[in-house]
Amino acid sequence: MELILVNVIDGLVTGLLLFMLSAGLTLIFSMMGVLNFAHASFYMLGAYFAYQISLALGFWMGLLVAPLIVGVIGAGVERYGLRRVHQYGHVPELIFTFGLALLIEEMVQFVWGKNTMPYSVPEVLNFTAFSIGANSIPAYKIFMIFTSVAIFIGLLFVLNKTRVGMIIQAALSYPRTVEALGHNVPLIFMGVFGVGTALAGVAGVIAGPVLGTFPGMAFVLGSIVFVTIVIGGLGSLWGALVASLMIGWITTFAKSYNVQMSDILNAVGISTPENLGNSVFRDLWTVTSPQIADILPYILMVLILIFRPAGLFGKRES
Amino acid sequence: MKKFTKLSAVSALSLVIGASAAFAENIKIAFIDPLSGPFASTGTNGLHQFEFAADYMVNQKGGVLGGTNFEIVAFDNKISPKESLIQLQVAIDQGIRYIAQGNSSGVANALTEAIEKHNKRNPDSRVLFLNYAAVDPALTNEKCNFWHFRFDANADIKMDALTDVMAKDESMKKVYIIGQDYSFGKAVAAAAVKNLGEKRPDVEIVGNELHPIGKVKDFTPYSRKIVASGADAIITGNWGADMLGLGKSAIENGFDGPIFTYYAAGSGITAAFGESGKGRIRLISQGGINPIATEEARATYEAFEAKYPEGNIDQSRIFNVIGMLSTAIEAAGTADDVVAVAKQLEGMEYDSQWGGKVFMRPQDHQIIQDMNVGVHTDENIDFDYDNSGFGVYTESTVTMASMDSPTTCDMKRP
Amino acid sequence: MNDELTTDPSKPSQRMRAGSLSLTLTPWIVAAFLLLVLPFVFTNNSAITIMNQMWITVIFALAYNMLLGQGGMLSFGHAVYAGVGGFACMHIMNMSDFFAMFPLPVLPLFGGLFGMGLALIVGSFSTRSAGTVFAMISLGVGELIAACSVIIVAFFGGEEGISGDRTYAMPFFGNEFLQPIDVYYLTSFWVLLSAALMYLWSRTPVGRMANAVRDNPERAQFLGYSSRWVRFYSFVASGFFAGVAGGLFGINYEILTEENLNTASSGVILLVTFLGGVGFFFGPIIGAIVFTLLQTVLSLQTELWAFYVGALFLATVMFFPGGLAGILMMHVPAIKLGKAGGLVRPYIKTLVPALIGILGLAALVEMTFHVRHAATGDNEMTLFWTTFDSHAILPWIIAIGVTVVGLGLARATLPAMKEAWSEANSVGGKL
Amino acid sequence: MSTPALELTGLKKSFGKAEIIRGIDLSIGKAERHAIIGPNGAGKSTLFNLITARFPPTSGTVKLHGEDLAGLQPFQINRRGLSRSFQITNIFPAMTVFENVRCALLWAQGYKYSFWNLVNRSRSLTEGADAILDQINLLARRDLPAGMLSYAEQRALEIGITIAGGADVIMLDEPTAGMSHSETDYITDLILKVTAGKTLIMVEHDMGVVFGLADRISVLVYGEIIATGKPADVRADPKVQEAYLGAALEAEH
Repeated sequence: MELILVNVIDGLVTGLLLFMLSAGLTLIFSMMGVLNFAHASFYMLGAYFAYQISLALGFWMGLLVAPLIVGVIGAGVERYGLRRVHQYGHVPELIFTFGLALLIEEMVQFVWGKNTMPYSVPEVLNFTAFSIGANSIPAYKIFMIFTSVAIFIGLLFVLNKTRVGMIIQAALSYPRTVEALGHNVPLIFMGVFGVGTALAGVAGVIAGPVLGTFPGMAFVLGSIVFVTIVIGGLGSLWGALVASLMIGWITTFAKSYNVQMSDILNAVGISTPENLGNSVFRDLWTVTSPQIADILPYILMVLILIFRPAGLFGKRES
Repeated sequence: MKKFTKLSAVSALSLVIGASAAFAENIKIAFIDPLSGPFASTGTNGLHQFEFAADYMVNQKGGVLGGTNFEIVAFDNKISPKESLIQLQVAIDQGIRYIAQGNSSGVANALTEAIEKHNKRNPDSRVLFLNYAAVDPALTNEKCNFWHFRFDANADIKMDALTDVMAKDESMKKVYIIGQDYSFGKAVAAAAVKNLGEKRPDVEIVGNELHPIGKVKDFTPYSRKIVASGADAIITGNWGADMLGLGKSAIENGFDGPIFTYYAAGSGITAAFGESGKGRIRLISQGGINPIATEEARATYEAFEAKYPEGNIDQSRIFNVIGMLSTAIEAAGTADDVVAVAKQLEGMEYDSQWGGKVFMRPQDHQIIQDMNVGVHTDENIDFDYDNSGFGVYTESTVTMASMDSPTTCDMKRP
Repeated sequence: MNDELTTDPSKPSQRMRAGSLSLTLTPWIVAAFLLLVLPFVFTNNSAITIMNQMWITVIFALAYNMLLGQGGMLSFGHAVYAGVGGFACMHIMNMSDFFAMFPLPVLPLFGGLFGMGLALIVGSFSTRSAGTVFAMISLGVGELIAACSVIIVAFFGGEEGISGDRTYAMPFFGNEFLQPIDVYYLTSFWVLLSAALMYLWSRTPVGRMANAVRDNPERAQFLGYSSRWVRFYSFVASGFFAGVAGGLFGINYEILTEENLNTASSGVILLVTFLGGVGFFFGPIIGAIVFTLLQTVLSLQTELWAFYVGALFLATVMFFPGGLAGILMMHVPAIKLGKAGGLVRPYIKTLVPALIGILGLAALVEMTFHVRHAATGDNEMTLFWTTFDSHAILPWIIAIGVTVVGLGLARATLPAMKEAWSEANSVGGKL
Repeated sequence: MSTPALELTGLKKSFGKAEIIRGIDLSIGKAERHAIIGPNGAGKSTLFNLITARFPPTSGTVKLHGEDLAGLQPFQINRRGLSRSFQITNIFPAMTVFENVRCALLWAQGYKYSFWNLVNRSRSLTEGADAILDQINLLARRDLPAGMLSYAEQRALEIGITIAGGADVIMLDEPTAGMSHSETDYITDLILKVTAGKTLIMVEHDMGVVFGLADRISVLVYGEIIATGKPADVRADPKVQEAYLGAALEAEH
C-alpha cells in the first residue's frame, strides 16, 4: 500500500517532466507540422547551460537564464534554418531536425567533453521532504512537481486568457485561416518554437541533476516525447498532459512490480507448456514487466494509431 | 560532379591503403573501441592510457627488440559490432597484428569470432586479440580460442572476490541483485547467486532482476523496490550512465546500505557521485592506486597526471597489457610471428607495478591477479578521480583470486 | 559505383521501339563492368570490405527509397526488415544439414522472404494511411522489435547476436567463400540484380501507381486504385529487398546483432537515402557510397567525423533538398542546351576557394578541439599531412587566413557563378 | 423503362448539427447530360462527395445502374463505372501529362496491382493514352510535368484523366471554374466531344455552359432540389427565378 502511494508520486514526477517536453512539442508539431527530432537536444542544452551557469551564479540563476538562452537558440533555429527548409516540405524539415540533433550532440561533446557533468541538486533542496515507510521522498521531487504544475498553469493562462494565446489556439486548428486574417504567422511560428524549446530547456534544467547531465541524455530520452503527443492527440495540450501522466504511471508501476508473462497467461487460463527449455517461445513466457516497461508506451501508441488515429484527445488525423 | 565522386572515392580508399606504408618499423596495436557516440568517454580514456603506457613504458625506455617502438593506432568502432569488423579488416590490411578492445562484450564476442575465422582462413596475416576489459566469462570458456587473451578478471572472478569480502559482514542479511539485461548483467547475477549461496547460505536474496541496458531514464521505481524489499546491500554490474543513475537514485530515495559493484569510478562517475556516494559504494578492481602499490606506480601516475590533468588511470591493467606484450615480444624475438608471441604470453608471470603478480593462465588465456575491493571516499586519497577529491581506497585484497577456478575452455593450439 | 545511372524515374522512357533498348541498358552494363573491375583497382581486403558494406547499403537504401521516394511513406523503423531477414539467414547458416544443401549465393533470397514476411504482417495495418500515422506506427513497431532483440534471446541472441560460418554452405563451383573477394562478387551480383529488379518495379503498373498515390492519394482512389493496397505492395516489396540486404550483411559479417534492428540504424538509412536524393532512382546509390566512405574512412581521420556529417546533412537539406542526385540532375538542362561548358570556369572560380575555405574552417575546428581536449604538453598535431604546434600562433593565423580568403573569394565570385548558371539555363530552355 | 444510370433516394448529410443535404431524390437516365446548379453553399460539392463516397451519407441511398453503393470505397465505385473530376484541380503534378493519363488507364486495362508487366512495354497503354491526349489536345505537352501546364490545360487534363478509364458515368465538378470566355468555350466543346454516349453529371456556375450542355437541370438550394427538368422549364420556373437564377443571370450580363 505504501509502495503504491510512493509510486503514484514517482510516476507523477516522471509524467510531469515528460509533459514539459511534450507540451512544447505538441504546440510545434500541430502548428508547423514539424516532427522536431531535436526537441530532446534542446532539453540537453538546457541541462548543460544550467550546469555552466550554476558553476558561476548558482542553481537558481541557471533555472532562470538557461531556458531563456535555449529559447533564443530555438527561435534562431526556426528563423534561419527551419523557415528556409519549410518550403521544401515536411520530410526535409524532419531531416533538418534529425541532422540538428546529431550536430547539437557533437557540439555539446566538443564544448563539455564526453563525461557526465557533476551537475547536482542545490543544497537548499538536498534533503528528504518526508518518508513513506522506508522510502524517502526527496524535497527536490516536490520542487519538480511544483515547477511543472506552475508552468502548466501559466501555459493554460497564456493560451486561454491572452490574445496571443487565442491566435495560437486558432492557428492550431486552422493555420491557413489565421494567416488569411492578417496575423504574422511566421512570427507566431518563431515564437512558438522559441517557447516550446525553452520549455524543453526548463525540463532539462530541473531533470539534469537527477537524471544525469551527459551527452547521451537526449538520445536516452529518444522518441518517447513523440509517442506522448501522438497518444494524447496532436495539438491537444490536455491530451499531452493526460498521455504524459499515463506514461509516467504505466512505466513506473510496470517497473515496480515484477509481473511475469506466464503469470498473466496462467491467469487467463493458458497453462505453461512443459518443455520450455528449448522452445522459441521460452523467452516470451519469462518476460517480466520491468523488462518491457519502457516499450509499453510504444505498444500503446501503435494500438491507438490502429484504432483511433486521432489520439485520445485529438481532433485531426495528421 | 560524377568525376568528383569517383575521385574522392579513389583518394579516400587509397588513404586507407597508403597508411600501411608509413612507419613500417613500429609495432602497431590497433585500439578498436568507441571514440564517438554515447560510450566515447570510456573509449577515449582507455585510448589515453594505452598511448601513455606504450610511450612511457616502452618507447621512452628504448623500445623492444633493440629499438622498435610501440604505436597505438586508434579505430573508432562506435560500439558497433559491424563497424568493429570493418575496422578490424582495415587494421589487418595496415599490417597490424595486435588488436586491443575492451568495451562491450558484444563487440568482443564479434571480434573474437571474426579473428578466429580470419586466422584460420589467412594463416599469413594472423592477429592476436588483447582483450583488456570485456569480462563476459564465455570468452574464456565455451567461446575461448588461442588468439584471445583477457587481461581483466572476468565477471565470475570479480564476483568471487567481491563476495569473499561481503561474506565477512555478519550484519548483512538481505541482498538485492540488479543488472543490465544482457549477457554481462546476467553473468553477474548468476555469479552473485552462486557465490553467495556457497559462502553465506543464510543471506536471503530479496531481489534479482534485470533492466533494459542504456534505456532507463529514471531508476526511481527500481530504487523503491529495493528499499521496500528491506535489502541491506545491493549487488550490480551496471556501468556508465546506468551505474550512476541506479546509485544516485537508490541513495536519494532512502536506501542506506552499501552498493557492491564493478564499474563506478572515473569517466565522470566519481565526480558525479561525490559526497553522496561516500562510504557507500564499494567496487572491485585490480591494481592498488590508494594507497599506491609501488613507488614505480606513483611515478607512472604522476607522469600520467602531468600529461592528462583531467584523465584518470582507472584501468591500470592496460599497463599490464603493454608490459606483458613487450616482455613476450622480447622473449619471442619477433613481433611478426604472433603464434610465437602468443606462446610466450601463455603462462607468463609478470610483476605488476600496481602490486602483486599477474599470471596468464594457459588453459583459457584468462589472467589471474590480486583483486581489491575499494570504497568510494575522499579520505586518504592520493590519486583522486575526475579531479573531484574523491577516489577509491582499497579496503581489502584477495590474492591471486580464483586461481583454481574451473574453465570449460578446450584450447586448440595451431 | 554505378552512379552513371542517370535514368530519371519521374520521366517514363517512352522508347519502346527497338534500338533504344541499348540506351536504357547502357548504365547497367557500365555498372556491371565497374563492379567487375573495381577489385582490381582496390585490391586490399579492407577496401573490398568497405565496398561490400557500400553495396549492402545501396540495396538497403534503394529498398528504403521504394517507400520514401517512390511511395511517399516515411518510415522510422525500416532496419527491422533488413535485420529480421539477416537473423533468419544466420539461423539457416547454423542449421548445418539444411545449409549444406544449397550454395551460399542463394541465401539472401531467404533473407528477402523473411523480410517480406514481416512486412506482410506489419503492412497489413500500417499502410492504411500515409503521413504521420504511418511514420509513427513504423517507429513504434521498430522500437518494439528492437526491444524484443534483447528479450527474445532464442531468435535474436540477446546483445551478443547470432553468429555463424558462411563456409559451411555447399561449395559453389568449388568456391567456399573464404575470402572477402569471393563475397565481393556474390554481393555485387546481388546488388546488380536487386537494383535492376527495383528499377523494373518502378516501371510496372503498381510501381507507377505508387508514385501516383504518393502525389495524390485521393485522385488515385478515383482511378480505381485503393491507396492502401498500392502502399501495401510497395511496403512488402521494400521489405523483401531490405531482407536481401540483411542476408548479405549476414554473409559478409557472419554475425547479426541488436545493432541491425535498432532505431539508430533506421535513422541512418533515412539520412543516407535523403543525402543521395529521394527524387531519383540512383539517388540512394550515391548516398550509400558517400555515407559509407564518410563513416568508415573519415572516422579514421578525425574523431569529429559525426560533427562534419551532421553539418553536411544540415547543409544539404537547407540548400539542396534534392540531395546529391538533385545537384547532378540540376545540370541536365544545361547539358541538353550544350551550355554546360560555360559553367566550368565559374565553378572553379567559386567552388575551389569555397572548398579551401571550408577546409580552413575544418582546420580551425580541429585545432580548437586539439587545444581543448588533447593531453597537456601534447601540443603537436597533424592535419592535412603537416605536423605543427597547435599552441603556436602561426598555424592559427594561417588557418584563419585560409578560411577568410577562401570563403571571401567564394563570396565575391558567387554572383558571377549565379549569372553563369542562369545563362546556361536560359535561352532556348524549355521553361 | 430501363434502370437509371444513377439514382439517389432520400439522401441526407449532416455535419454536427448542420444539415447540409436535406433529402434528395434524383434519377438520372443513361446517356443523359444532367447539370446541378444552385447558389454558393447550396451543397452541390457535398452532394458530389456523397455520391462518390468521399463522405458517408447520414441516411439515404445512392444506386449506380441499380446497384446500391452503400459501404463501398471510392476506388470500388470507380471500378463500377463512375468517374469524377474535382472542383480544385486534382492531378498528379509531378508526373508527366502522358503518365497522368496512363495511370488512369491502368485499372481499366486490367493491370490491377501487377508487378510482372512493364508499363512501357504495353502497346495498348501507350496508344490508349496518346489517343486520349489527342482527344484533349494535349499531345504537344505529352512529356511535360503536369504541374507546369496552364490552368486551362490542367482542367482539360483532369477531364482527360476522368474519362480515360472508360467509365460510363462521368461527374464533373465545375469544369470551367475560373476560366476566361474562350477557355470556357474550348472546355465546353471538349466535354461535349469526350462524353458522347455517356452519362454526364456536372456542377456548374456558368449558365452559358449549363444551358449549352445539359439535357436536364436540377436546382439545388439549401440542400434540397427545388426543381428538375428541361433547361427551358427550369428557366421558366418562378421558384428558381426567385431563388437563384435571376441573380445569376443578371450577373452574367
